[in-house]
Amino acid sequence: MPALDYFRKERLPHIWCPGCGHGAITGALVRAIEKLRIDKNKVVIVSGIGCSSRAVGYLDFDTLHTAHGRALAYATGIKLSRPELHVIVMTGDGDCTAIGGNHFIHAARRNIGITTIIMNNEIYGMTSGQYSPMTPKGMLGTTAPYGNLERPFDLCKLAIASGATYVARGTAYHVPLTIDIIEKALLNPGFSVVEAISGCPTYFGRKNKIGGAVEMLDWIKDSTINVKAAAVLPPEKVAGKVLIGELHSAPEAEYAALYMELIGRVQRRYDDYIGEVRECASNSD
Amino acid sequence: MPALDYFRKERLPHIWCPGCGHGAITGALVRAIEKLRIDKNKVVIVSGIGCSSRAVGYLDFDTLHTAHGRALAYATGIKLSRPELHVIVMTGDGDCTAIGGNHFIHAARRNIGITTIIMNNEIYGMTSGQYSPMTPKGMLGTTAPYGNLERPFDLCKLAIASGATYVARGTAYHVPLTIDIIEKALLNPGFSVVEAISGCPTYFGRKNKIGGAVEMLDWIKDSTINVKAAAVLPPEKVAGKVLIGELHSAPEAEYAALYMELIGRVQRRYDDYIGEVRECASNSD
Amino acid sequence: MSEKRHFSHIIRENWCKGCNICVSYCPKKVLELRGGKVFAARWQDCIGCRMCELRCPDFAIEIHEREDQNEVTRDSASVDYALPPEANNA
Amino acid sequence: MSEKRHFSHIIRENWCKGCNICVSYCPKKVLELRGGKVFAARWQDCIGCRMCELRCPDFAIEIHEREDQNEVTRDSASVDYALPPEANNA
Amino acid sequence: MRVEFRLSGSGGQGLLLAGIVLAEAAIREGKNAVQTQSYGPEARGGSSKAEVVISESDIDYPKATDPDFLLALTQEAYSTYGPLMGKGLIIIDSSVETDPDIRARTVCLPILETAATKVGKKVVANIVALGVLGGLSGVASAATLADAVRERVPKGTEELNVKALEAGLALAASSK
Amino acid sequence: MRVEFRLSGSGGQGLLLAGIVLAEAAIREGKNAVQTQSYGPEARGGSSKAEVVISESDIDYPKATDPDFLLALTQEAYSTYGPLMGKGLIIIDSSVETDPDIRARTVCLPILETAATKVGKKVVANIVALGVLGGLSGVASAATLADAVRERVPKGTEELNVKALEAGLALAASSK
Amino acid sequence: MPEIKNTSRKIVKLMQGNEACTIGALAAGLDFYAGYPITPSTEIAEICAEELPKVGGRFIQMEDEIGSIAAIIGASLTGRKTMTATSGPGFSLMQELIGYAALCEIPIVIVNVMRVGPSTGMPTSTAQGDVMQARWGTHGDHPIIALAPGNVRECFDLTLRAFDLAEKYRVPVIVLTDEVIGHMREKVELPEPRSIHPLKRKAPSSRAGYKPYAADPEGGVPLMAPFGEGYRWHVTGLYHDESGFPTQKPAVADTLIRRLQKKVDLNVDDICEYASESLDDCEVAVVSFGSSAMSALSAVRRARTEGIKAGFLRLKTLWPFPEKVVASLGSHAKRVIVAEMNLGQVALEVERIIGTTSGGRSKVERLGKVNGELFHPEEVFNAIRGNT
Amino acid sequence: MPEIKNTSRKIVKLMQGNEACTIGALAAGLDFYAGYPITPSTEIAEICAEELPKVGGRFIQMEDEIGSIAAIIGASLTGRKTMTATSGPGFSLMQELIGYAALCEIPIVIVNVMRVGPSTGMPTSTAQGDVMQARWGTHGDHPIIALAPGNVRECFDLTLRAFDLAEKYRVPVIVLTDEVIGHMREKVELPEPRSIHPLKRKAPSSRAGYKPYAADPEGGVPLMAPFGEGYRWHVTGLYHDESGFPTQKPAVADTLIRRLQKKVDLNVDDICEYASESLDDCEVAVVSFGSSAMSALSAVRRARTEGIKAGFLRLKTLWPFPEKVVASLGSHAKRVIVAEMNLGQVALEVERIIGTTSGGRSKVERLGKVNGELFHPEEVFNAIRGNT
Ligand SMILES: Cc1ncc(C[n+]2csc(CCOP(=O)(O)OP(=O)(O)O)c2C)c(N)n1
Ligand SMILES: Cc1ncc(C[n+]2csc(CCOP(=O)(O)OP(=O)(O)O)c2C)c(N)n1
Ligand code: SF4
Ligand code: SF4
Ligand code: SF4
Ligand code: SF4
Repeated sequence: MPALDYFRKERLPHIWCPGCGHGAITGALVRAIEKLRIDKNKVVIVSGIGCSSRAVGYLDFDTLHTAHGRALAYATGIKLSRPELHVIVMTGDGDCTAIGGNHFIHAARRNIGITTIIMNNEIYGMTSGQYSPMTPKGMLGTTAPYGNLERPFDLCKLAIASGATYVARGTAYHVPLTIDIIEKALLNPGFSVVEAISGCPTYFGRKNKIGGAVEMLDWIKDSTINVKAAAVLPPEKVAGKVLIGELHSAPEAEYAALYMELIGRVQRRYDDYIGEVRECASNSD
Repeated sequence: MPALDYFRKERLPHIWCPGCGHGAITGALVRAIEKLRIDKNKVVIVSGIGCSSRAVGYLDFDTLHTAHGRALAYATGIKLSRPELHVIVMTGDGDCTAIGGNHFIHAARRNIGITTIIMNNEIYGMTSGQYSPMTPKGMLGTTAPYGNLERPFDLCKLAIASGATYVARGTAYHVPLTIDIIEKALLNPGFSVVEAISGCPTYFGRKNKIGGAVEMLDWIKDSTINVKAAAVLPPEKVAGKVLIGELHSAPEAEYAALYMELIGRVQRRYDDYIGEVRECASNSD
Repeated sequence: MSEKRHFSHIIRENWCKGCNICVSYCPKKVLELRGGKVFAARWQDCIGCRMCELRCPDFAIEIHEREDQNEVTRDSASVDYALPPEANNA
Repeated sequence: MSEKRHFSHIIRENWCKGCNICVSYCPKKVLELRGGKVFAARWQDCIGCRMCELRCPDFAIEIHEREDQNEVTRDSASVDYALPPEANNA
Repeated sequence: MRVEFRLSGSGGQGLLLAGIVLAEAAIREGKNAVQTQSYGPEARGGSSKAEVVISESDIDYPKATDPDFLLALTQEAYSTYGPLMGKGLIIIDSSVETDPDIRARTVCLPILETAATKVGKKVVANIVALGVLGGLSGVASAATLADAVRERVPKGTEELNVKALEAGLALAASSK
Repeated sequence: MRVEFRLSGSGGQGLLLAGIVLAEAAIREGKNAVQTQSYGPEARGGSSKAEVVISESDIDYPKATDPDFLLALTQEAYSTYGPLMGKGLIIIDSSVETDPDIRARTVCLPILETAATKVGKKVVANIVALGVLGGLSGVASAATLADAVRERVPKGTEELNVKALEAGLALAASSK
Repeated sequence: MPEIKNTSRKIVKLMQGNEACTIGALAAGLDFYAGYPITPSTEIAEICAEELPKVGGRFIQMEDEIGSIAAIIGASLTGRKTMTATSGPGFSLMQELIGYAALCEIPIVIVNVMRVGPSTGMPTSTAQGDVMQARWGTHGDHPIIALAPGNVRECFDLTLRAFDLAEKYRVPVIVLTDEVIGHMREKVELPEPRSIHPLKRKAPSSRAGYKPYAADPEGGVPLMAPFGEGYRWHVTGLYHDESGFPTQKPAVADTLIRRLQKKVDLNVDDICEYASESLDDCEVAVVSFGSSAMSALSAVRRARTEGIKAGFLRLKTLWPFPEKVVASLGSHAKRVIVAEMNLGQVALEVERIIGTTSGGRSKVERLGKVNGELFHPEEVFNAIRGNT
Repeated sequence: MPEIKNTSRKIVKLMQGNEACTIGALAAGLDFYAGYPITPSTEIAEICAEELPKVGGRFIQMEDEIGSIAAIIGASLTGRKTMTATSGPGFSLMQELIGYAALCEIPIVIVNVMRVGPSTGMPTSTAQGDVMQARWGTHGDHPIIALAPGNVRECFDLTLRAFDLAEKYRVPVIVLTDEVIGHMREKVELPEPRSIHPLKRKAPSSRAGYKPYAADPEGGVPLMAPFGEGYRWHVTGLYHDESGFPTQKPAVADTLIRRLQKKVDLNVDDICEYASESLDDCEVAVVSFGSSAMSALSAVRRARTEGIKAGFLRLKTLWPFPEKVVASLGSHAKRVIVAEMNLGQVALEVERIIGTTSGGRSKVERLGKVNGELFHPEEVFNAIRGNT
C-alpha cells in the first residue's frame, strides 16, 4: 500500500478501538490523496477534538489538532493565508455539528476552499458515548438513557443549504465510494463536504445492542442506499434509508481566490506612511 | 392601537434611528400577539445584542436581553423549563446568524417551541455598519470597503434544512403579511422562524447609497416577491428576487412536549435516597 | 355604494421622528411632515387603510374610524391632527 | 478466459487489532483470525478485490498481486501470511 | 497655556468633526492637541459631546476639567453642561433659551440660522460653530483653520465649508 | 491498619469493577475504603490501573503509596508497576513471565485460565482476581465478598460471578 | 448510576465524587441541568440525564458549553434551581455568561471538575489550575463564590451549599473539584434527608411596581421574581438601574457594581468555611484545598508523629478568599507552605495576606505541582521538613 | 481611515488610539487580521479591512470571536504575523484559545480595548476591568504577556512591541487599552520607518528530524516552522513532547509547562517597561497604567506644585508583573496609591509585592473607579492628599 507513505508509521498502531470505523475513513482519505498525487508538503490537515480528530496525528503532513469544534475556523485562517495549500479538515459529528456547527455553516457560506471530512459515528466516542446531534431519534446514549428525544441533522442538507459547493456521503463500509467522493471533494476548489458514516462499536454499537465491529458495519450497510439506486427504486425500498453517494456539486468562485483577486485590484506601491512602515517590516535586524 | 397595551409606553420613544425598520417589525409582532389574544403574563421575549435586540426593552412582557448571539440558548432553557409559556426570540441577522448561528440550527433541529423573529437589516447596525452574514455579495460595509466578497445565507433555507417546522419571510414594508406570518408562527407548536427584512437607513442605506428611510423601504419592496406570485410569474420576473411569504410549514412533535411525555413515563414515587433528598428540597426553613 | 367614512389620526408627536415613511406611502397623500413631525394635512381623504399605522417604526400614528371616536383612548402625548389643532389643547 | 491470478497478503501483526471486519466481508472467505490476528488461511482463493485492505481500520492488511512481488515493500512489522510462515522468519 | 473646549449638541450635528478640525488646526500651528468624545447609548441619536484640549506644552490629562469654552447647540446640551461651567465662556445657539441659574458668561449666536440662511446648508452648522470657537479662542489663525477644514471635509464641499467657517469667524468677531 | 491494593492490566479486563467490589465488601464489614483509578490516553484501550485503600480508621490519602498487593494481569502491567513494589506481594497471572529484577515477593496464579476453563467465561477473570485478592488479604469474608459481587454485577450473571469469586478464593487458599 | 435502593433515612455507600456532587444538587432542589459532556465531569451529566426526569426535572444536552450556561440562566429565571458541570475548556467558554449571571444576579451553580490545562492539556489527569480563573475569568469586575470540596462527602455538602449561597446572594457559585475528587470512590455517609433544609427562593410579594434591582446599596440582595408569573420585568446584561432597565448614569453604575461586590465582600464570614488540624501551636502551616489537601493532611500528620510542629489548613471556600484565617496563620507559623496542583495561584493570595499582615514574621513557600499527578504525601512532607 | 498622504519619512498627525495601534501592527509586519466587530475596538478592524489588501495582507471578518482567534492562530502557523482586536465580551470568548496559543507557543497579538464589564456592561464607556482576566482568563497555568499603552503614540509603540515579544517568546501577547485611549485623538509623531526593525520569525534550518518543541527546559524558545514548507510537523493542544506529539508522561508534562512559564518569568527584565516621574524622593507613590495614568500624572504634578512629595509610576507592562520596580517603591514611599478604573486588580499585585518586601513600612491604598468615566485628576489628587 504505497498510501502508507502518507502515514507517520512510527506512530501506529493508532489509539482507536478494534473495529472503529475511523480507520477505514482515514485510509480512504489517504488513498484519495494518493490517487491525486498531491505533494505531501502542500497539504495541511486540521482536526478538532474527538476520537475522529485524532486521525491527523497519524498522517504525514503538516497537521493541526486544534480545540473542540474549532477546526474549520483554524483552517479558514490557513487557507486564506496560503490559498495554494490543500487544506483538509477531519472532524467528528460532535466536533463538527455540535460545538462546531457555526464554523461549519460559515465556512460553507464563504465557499472557502477546504475539504471537510466528517467521520460520523453518531455519538461522542471520546467522552464515552453521549448522544450527538447526529444520533438518530430514539437511540440510546449515556445521556439519552431513555432514548434520544432530539432529531438528528441531515448534515448534507445542512451543508447544501449553507452554501457548500460539493456535498457527498460515504461510509466506512462503502470504502471505494468513499475514496471516490473524497477525490472529487479534493478537486472542488470551494468548500467540500464529505460525511463519512463511521461506526463506534464500543459505545454506539454496545449501548444500542447492535453488536461489535462487524454488526456495526452491517447496520451501516442496511441503513444506507446509494443515491443512484434510490433514484430508480420504488419509494418503499428507499424510505427511511440514508442516501449515500454524490448529493450536490455546483462549483462557484472560491473565497480565498476572490480575496487574491481583490488584492490584485487594490494592492499599491508604498507611497505613504503605511506603505513605508510596511516596508520597514522587512528591515533586517 | 390597543396593541399599545403591549408596550412599556413609558420607555418610548425608542433608541432606533428615524426610519429604522425594526420598529415596524416590532409593531407587527405586537399586533400578531394581540390578534391571538395571548395572555401577556404568559409570554417571555428573549433577545440578544444589537439594535434589533433592543426591542424587548419596550415590550410589556417578561423580557430578557441576553448576550450577543445567545438568545436562543437562553430561550431553550426557558421553554424546556416552562413549556406552557410562549417563548419568543427577537434577534438580528448578526445576532442570529453570525455569532448565534449554532444555537439557531440546534434550536431548529430540536424543534423546540420558540418563535424566532429575525430582524434582518443585512448589516451590523449597533456597531455602526460592518457587513453581516446576510449582507448580499458586493454590497458595502465598513469592514467591506471594497464590496462584500462573501455570499449571504438564505436564512429560510438554512432554517428548513436545520429542521424548523414553520418558516416564513416578511419585511418592514409588507407589514400585513409580516403580521400574518408571525401569527402563524406563534401558532406552530414547534420551532418557527420568521425572517423579517428590516432596513437600516443609517448604515446600510447610507453606505450603499440607497438613500434614507423611504428609499430603503423601496429597495426592500423592489428586491422581494411574494412566493405565491412567484409561482405564477415567468421566471425572468422572479430571478434575483427574494421570496417572501410562507415558505415551509410541516408541524412535528415539539421538543419540550416530548420531554414532558418522558417525565410522564419515568417519574416515580420517592422510594429511595434520591427521592427522599428530593423531598427535602421542599423542607421549609 | 358605501357611504364615505371618516378617520381620525392620533399622532404621538414626541414619538414621531419624522422619517417620512407614512407620508411617502399613504395611497391618498393624506399626510405631511410639519416641523419634522407627521401631520394629517388632508385627513378627509383618508380611506383608513392603516398602512401608515402599520409601517410607522415609532408607533406614532394611529387611525380610528370617526364614529367610534369615543372609544379612542389617548395618552397625554397623543395629538389628534384630524381634529383642529386647538381641540388638542383641551 | 483469464488465467487465475495469485495474491500475496501482507499483514502487519502488531497493528491488527483482530476486529474481524476483513474476515467477515471477504467474499471468498480467505481470511481467519488466529490468536487474535488476521491470517490468510486460504490465500489461494483470493481474487484480489482488496476489500479487506480498504476496510481494515488499522491499515494492517495489504494485498499484492504475486507477479510483482518484487515490488512489495514491507516494513519490519509486516508478515506475509500468503507465504509459508517460516519464510517470514528470514 | 491649556485651552479646553467642550462641544455639545445632538447626534447628527457633526460636532465631533468640528472638534477634530479644531485640534488639527492647532497642530498645524505647532501646538499640542487632544480630542476626546463621549457616546450616548450606543452612539445612535441622543446627545453628543466632543472635547478638545489645546496647549503649547505637554497635555497630561486629555479631558476638559474646567472648559474655557462650552458650545451648546441644543437646549438639552446647554442644561446638561451649562451648570458645570466655571471660569469659561458659554456659546449657545440663538434657538437655545438661556437659564438664569446658569451663571457663567454666555454669548448667544445665530449659528444654526447662519448655516441655513447665510451659508445655505443646515449641515454646515458644525463648521460655522468651528469658526466661532476658532475666532473667540484664537487657538489657530483663520488661514490655518481654513486649511484644516479643506483637508478634512468631503471632496467637493471644501468651498461651502470654508464659507461656513468664515461666517463663523465673522459671528465671533461681531460678538467680541 | 491501612491495606493498599493496586490492580493493573489492560483496558477491557474489568479491574475497575473488581476494585469497586473489593471496596464495597470492606465497607459492608464496617471498614473505610477509597477507590481511585488512572486513565490511559482518553480511556480507550491501553493499560488500566485501579487502586483500593482499606482501613479501619480514617483514610487521609486515597492513593496507594506502598501497595500491600499488586495484581498484574498483563506483562506490561507487571513491568510497569512491579519495580515500584516494596513491602507488598505481587500477584501475577500465569501467562506473565517473571522478571528476576523485580525483587518483591511474587505469586503466580492461573487467573485467566481459571476464568476461561474452570468458570467457563473469560470475562469473569476480574472476579476471579477479586477472589484471589480477597482471599490473600482477608479484608472481607468470603460471604461478604459474595454479597458485594451479587449486588454489583449485571442481573442474571450473579451465580456465574460468585462461582468465579469462589474459584479465586480457592486459588488464594492454594497459594498460602 | 447504580440506583440507591436503600430507603432508610441515612445512607452509607461507596460513592464517586461526581455522583455525590449530583446527589447534593438533587438534595438542594436541582431541577434543571444543561450541559455538554467533557471529561472528567461527564458522570454528573449522565446521572442528571437519568435521574432528573424521574423527579420531574429537566436535563438537556446543549450544543456547547456557552449554550449550556445560557440555558441554565434562562431556566433559573423561571424559578428553577439550575446547574451545569464542565471542565477547563468548557469553563473557559462559559466565562462571558458567568459575568452575565453575576451582573444580572441570577443564581446558578457551575461545577468545574478540573483537569490539566491550558487547552486540551491532559484530559484524564488532575490539576487545580483554574482557581484564579474562577475568580477572574470573565471581563470586568464582578462578584463570585467558589467552593472546593476536599473529599467525596464534601462534594455532596458543598454542592448543596453552593445552591444555598447562589440563592442567598444571587451570585453564580462555582464548585471546583478535580479529576481525583470527581472520580474517587469513597465510603460516604449521607445525612438524613429530613435534616436537609435547602434555601428556597422567595418571590417578591407585589407585582405592581416591582423593582427587580431595588436593594440596599450596602450589599443588599433584591428579591427575584420568576418569569411567567405576571411580574413582567426586564433583565439585561447592560448596566441597569433599580427598575432593571439600561442606564449609563455614572452614579447608578457605580452603585450597582459596588453593591454586587459588597454582597460577597461584606459576607465573607458567612460564606467562608475551612477545615484545620493542629494549627494552634504550629510553626509550619500547610495551606491546601481539594485533593491536594489529602496529601497535605497525610504529610502534616506524619510530621507531627516525627515531632515537627506542623499545622494544616484546608480552604473549603476559595472565593471570596478566607483572608481572616489565612492572616491568623501569620501570627505564629514562621513558614506557610501552600500546596496546590498548579504553579502557584492560591499562593498569590496567601502571600498578599501574610505579607501585608504578618509584618515579615512569616514566610510563604509555594509548593506547586503540574504533571497531572496528585501530590505524594512524601512531597509535602519533604517541604515541611525543608527538603526539596 | 483618512489616508496618510504625507510621504515624508516622519509623520506628525492627529491620530486616534485605535488607528495608532493598527499602524503599529502594520509596522510590525501584520499581514493577517481576523476579527469580529465590537465597540470600542471596531476601528481597528475597519482600518485593517481597508489597508491589509493594499499591502497584500488578509482581513477576514469571522462569525464570532472564537473563530477570529482560531483563524489567526491558523494563519500564524503558516508564518504570518497575525492579530485580532476585541473588547470584554469578545475577550471572554477567546479565552479557551488563548490557552491553546500559549500551550502550542503560537505567536499572536490580541488587542483588548476595554469597556465597562461584566457582560455587555456599558459598551461605550471606559474601564480597566480586564487586567486580571488577561492573566488568568483561560483554564490552567500558562504564560502570557500583557502591555498597556498610556497614550496614542504608545498604542503604536506597544502594538509594534507586542508583535516582537510574541515572536521572541512565542507567547500570545495582549495589548490592553481602553475606550478612552482607543478613541482619543492626540497629536502624534511617528518614528521614521527606517528606524523600525521588527523581529522576523526564523525558520528552523533543517526539515529532517525537526523537533518542533525541543528547547532548553530553562525557558528556551524553540524555532517554529511554517506550515506548507515541508517540515510536516504536528501541533496539538494536548500536552506534547519535543516531537510535538501527545504525551501523558508526568515528567515530560512537568518540563513542558514549567518551560513555558519560565520563558516569561526568566525574562521579566527584558519584557517589563514602565514610565515614572518624581519617584526618587517621593513619599506617596501613585501607581497607574493606561488612561488612568493620565489623570494620575496630572494629579502628581499638581501635588508637587503644592509641595507634596508625590511620585508617579506608570506600568507599560502589566504581565509579567513588574515586581522589581514596584518593590522598589516600598523602600521610600510610605503610601502607595494604586489608581485604576476597576475595583482593585493591579492593587492586588502591588499589595502582594509591597507586603512581602517592604516589611510593613509601606501601605498600599486602592483607588478604584467603576462608573464608566475616566478619573478626574482631582480624585487622584485628593487621594494623594489623603482626603476621600
Ligand atoms: C470545549 C470542550 N468541550 C468538550 C470537550 C469534550 N469532548 C472531547 S471530544 C468530544 C466529542 C467528540 O465527539 P465526535 O466529534 O463525534 O468524535 P468521536 O470521538 O465520536 O470520534 C467532547 C464532547 C472538549 N474537549 N472541549
Ligand atoms: C461577544 C460580543 N461580540 C460582539 C459584540 C458587539 N456587537 C453588538 S451588536 C453586534 C451586531 C448586531 O448586529 P445585528 O444582530 O444584525 O443587529 P442590528 O444592530 O443590525 O439590529 C455586535 C457585533 C458584542 N456585544 N458581544
Ligand atoms: S470509542 Fe468509538 S469512536 Fe472512539 S476509538 Fe473507540 S470505537 Fe472509535
Ligand atoms: S443603526 Fe440601523 S439598525 Fe440601528 S437603529 Fe439605526 S437604522 Fe436601525
Ligand atoms: S390610513 Fe391609509 S389613507 Fe389614511 S392616512 Fe394612513 S396611509 Fe393614508
Ligand atoms: S482481497 Fe478480497 S478476496 Fe482477497 S482476502 Fe481481501 S477481501 Fe478476500
